[in-house]
Amino acid sequence: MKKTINQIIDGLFTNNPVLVQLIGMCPTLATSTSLNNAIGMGLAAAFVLICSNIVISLLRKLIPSKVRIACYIVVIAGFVTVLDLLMQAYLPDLSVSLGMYIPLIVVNCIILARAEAFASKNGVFASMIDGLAMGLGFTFALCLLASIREIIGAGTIYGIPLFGANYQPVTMIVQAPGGFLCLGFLIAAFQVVIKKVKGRKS
Amino acid sequence: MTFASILSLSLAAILVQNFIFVKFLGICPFLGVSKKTDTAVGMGLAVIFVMTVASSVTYIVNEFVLVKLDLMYMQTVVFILIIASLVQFVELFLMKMIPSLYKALGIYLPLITTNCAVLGVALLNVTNQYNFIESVLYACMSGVGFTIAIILFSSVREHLEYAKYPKAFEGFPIALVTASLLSIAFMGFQGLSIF
Amino acid sequence: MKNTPVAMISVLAIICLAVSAVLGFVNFLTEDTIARIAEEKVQAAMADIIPNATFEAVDTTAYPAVTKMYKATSTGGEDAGVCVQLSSSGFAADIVLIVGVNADKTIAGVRITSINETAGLGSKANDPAWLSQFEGLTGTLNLVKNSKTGANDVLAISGATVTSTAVTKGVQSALDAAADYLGGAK
Amino acid sequence: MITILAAVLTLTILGLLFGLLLAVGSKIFAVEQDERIPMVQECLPGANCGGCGYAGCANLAEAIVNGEAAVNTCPVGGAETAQKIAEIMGVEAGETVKMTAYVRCSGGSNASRKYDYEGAIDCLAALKVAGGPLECTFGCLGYGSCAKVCPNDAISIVDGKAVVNSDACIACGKCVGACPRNIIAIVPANNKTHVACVSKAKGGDVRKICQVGCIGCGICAKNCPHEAITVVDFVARIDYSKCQDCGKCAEVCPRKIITK
Repeated sequence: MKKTINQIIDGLFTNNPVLVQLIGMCPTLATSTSLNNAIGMGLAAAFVLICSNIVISLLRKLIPSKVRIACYIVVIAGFVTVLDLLMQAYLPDLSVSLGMYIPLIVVNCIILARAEAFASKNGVFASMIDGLAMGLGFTFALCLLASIREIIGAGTIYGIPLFGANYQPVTMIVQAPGGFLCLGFLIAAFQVVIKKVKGRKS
Repeated sequence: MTFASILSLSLAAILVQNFIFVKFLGICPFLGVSKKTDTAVGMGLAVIFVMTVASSVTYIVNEFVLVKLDLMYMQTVVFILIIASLVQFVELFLMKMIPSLYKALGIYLPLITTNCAVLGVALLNVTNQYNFIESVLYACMSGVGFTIAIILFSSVREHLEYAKYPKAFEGFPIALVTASLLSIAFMGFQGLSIF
Repeated sequence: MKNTPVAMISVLAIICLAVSAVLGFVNFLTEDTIARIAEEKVQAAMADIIPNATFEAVDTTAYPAVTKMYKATSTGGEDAGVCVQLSSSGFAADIVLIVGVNADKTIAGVRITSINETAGLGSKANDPAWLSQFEGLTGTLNLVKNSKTGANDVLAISGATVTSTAVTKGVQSALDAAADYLGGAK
Repeated sequence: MITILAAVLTLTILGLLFGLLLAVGSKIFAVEQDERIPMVQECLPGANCGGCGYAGCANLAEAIVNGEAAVNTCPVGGAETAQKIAEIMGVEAGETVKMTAYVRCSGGSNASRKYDYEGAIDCLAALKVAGGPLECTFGCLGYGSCAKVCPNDAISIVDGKAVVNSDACIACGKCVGACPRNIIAIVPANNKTHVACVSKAKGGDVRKICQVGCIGCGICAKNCPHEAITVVDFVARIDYSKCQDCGKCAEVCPRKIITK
């Protein structure tokens, strides 16, 4: 049990895929324009990450190393399409707000990176926990970034206007440059916090 | 395919809708490999090659297989299988022919597979209903756009080594802030279109 | 597993087979529900534009830009105009529009069934206040930036010119197709 | 039903096709490689720090398997890596001593300056401006060229001079090359006595420009019971093979720059 908690903390803070490892940048920057997008994208990515980690760690002994990337990515793409179809059929409104981002999950580097680095080397349970940890880490970082960008860039949080009518939102923050800028500052702040926490612990 | 439409398509792919600074596709290798300009050039060329070949193969497969058999939902899986196999092939090719570039690219070569730009361009060719020549041209030009962006960025990053900035911004944060400034510059191109 | 050619080919093929079987099955399960939901959404949007009318699909080979076109006949039986569904490529992805055109070739209303533009910018195109500008216009629409002067003017969303142009162009081509169809029909 | 069959058929045939492409590819481009190389590479820490003199662990593994490099060349891996590689290679692992880098200068704020330098944060750049802001032409400029190349962030700039954290230091030697005035030396980690100066200037000149520079008076050499410390070019040098860390020299040093 102790190892699982460590893995979760590791995925959320010390080894956060977005803020520390800096993978999964494309969906992070693309979908962090509003909080509900971020939550939807984070949970969808987490779901695919957990399922693909389980399946890949099950198959890890059968896949020859030369075709490992092709096999992993086909499994991941399969899960994403299944998720997309199921959402369109049974959760139509969520699928509308997330429609464009679901195919983006296939090329979310986190999933292949975790499959390649972790799931292909460890047991099923450990890989599932790692998928959960990395998924939570990804969602946590995404929501953090999305709330910053939405508050400054659109003056709302989860769609609720905060500053009344006369607030002139900084639209650049919601556009492309804002993504890079806010993520840069967020990672800098995160590194300072982690250094402080590590400093106090050692 | 008049010359003007070729020009406007390439202009759009390289400047107006640059894959990195405007469309946010292909950021992981963009941040990872841009520490030194020579690896950045190597990565850029590999991406151009994979993008061009991938989108020509995906166009053919999509046009003659998926559309004919009405299997549109299989698009993502088929495209990503094609791209993954192509990248694996490039990996084998580089390991044998240019080992130094292979070692320099390291982990980022398999990550080209998940490079959103390559799959992105394949899917965009389908949504924009480009014909064969247009898709190959669009893919090649977006690859060129990717390479220009990564070379621009890596040269700036090499100068960052000797700049004064707060310790907390060490490494990626300062790179991201620089990328946002470059992205503002690219936003300036948005109004530009020939026809 | 060793890297023998046979192993490589067979494993990759087996995995593809398994994944495609699952996909085929899931698609088989969800295919009709998805189609039904899409159809319901279109019907709801059309009913919203031209109330209490029945719609039947009409052949659209003559108009390549249009995805679907429905002829509206009101409950009283007389001709209540036409609804046109088409998609135009916006900043980030395609925008699917439904444009209702009255019998007298004026726009009855515009609804957007799917839009994925940048939140807070392009997504403003979907609020009814902005879409209501199109109602009553006819002929050639004119997208303006800062203030409406002419009759056929449409005020663009500040900061989202690409999306505004995409929607206006979509409505324009729907209007032309409907006008042509209605012109022919009368 | 047919649509499922169509889906299955297309993807499987494509899978077969690309599997074939990869199989043929891996045959044509097969790179003959001694299978021990990946195994040796597995034991190496994989930090690609270059401390062993090779460009990364892959090259070192190749060198070890081809017999060009000794089994214990990796300074970072230390004894147990050498042991593991020795088993793979079936060779006896030589005994390894833990080394660390040491900055032989304690100037920093004690050293007087010719001018205020506002240029790029790099020692090499600073040196190009009239030989650097320090009056002393041997001392540490403190602009962190060494800290930039250190893979383990073991060097930090404290009070204007570079200081090495010996536990974090993996003795990869990158900082030695990076320092334009080669002030940094690789010394045995367990030795505590070091001379924190490399200035070859005469005693009188040193006194004028630095409060803590070594003036080459030789008192330490006279008092050392093991003749481990000698004055060469007006600066004390320690021979680490003879030094027993007794600390006598540190006590008698009038400038207090020999660490204990």
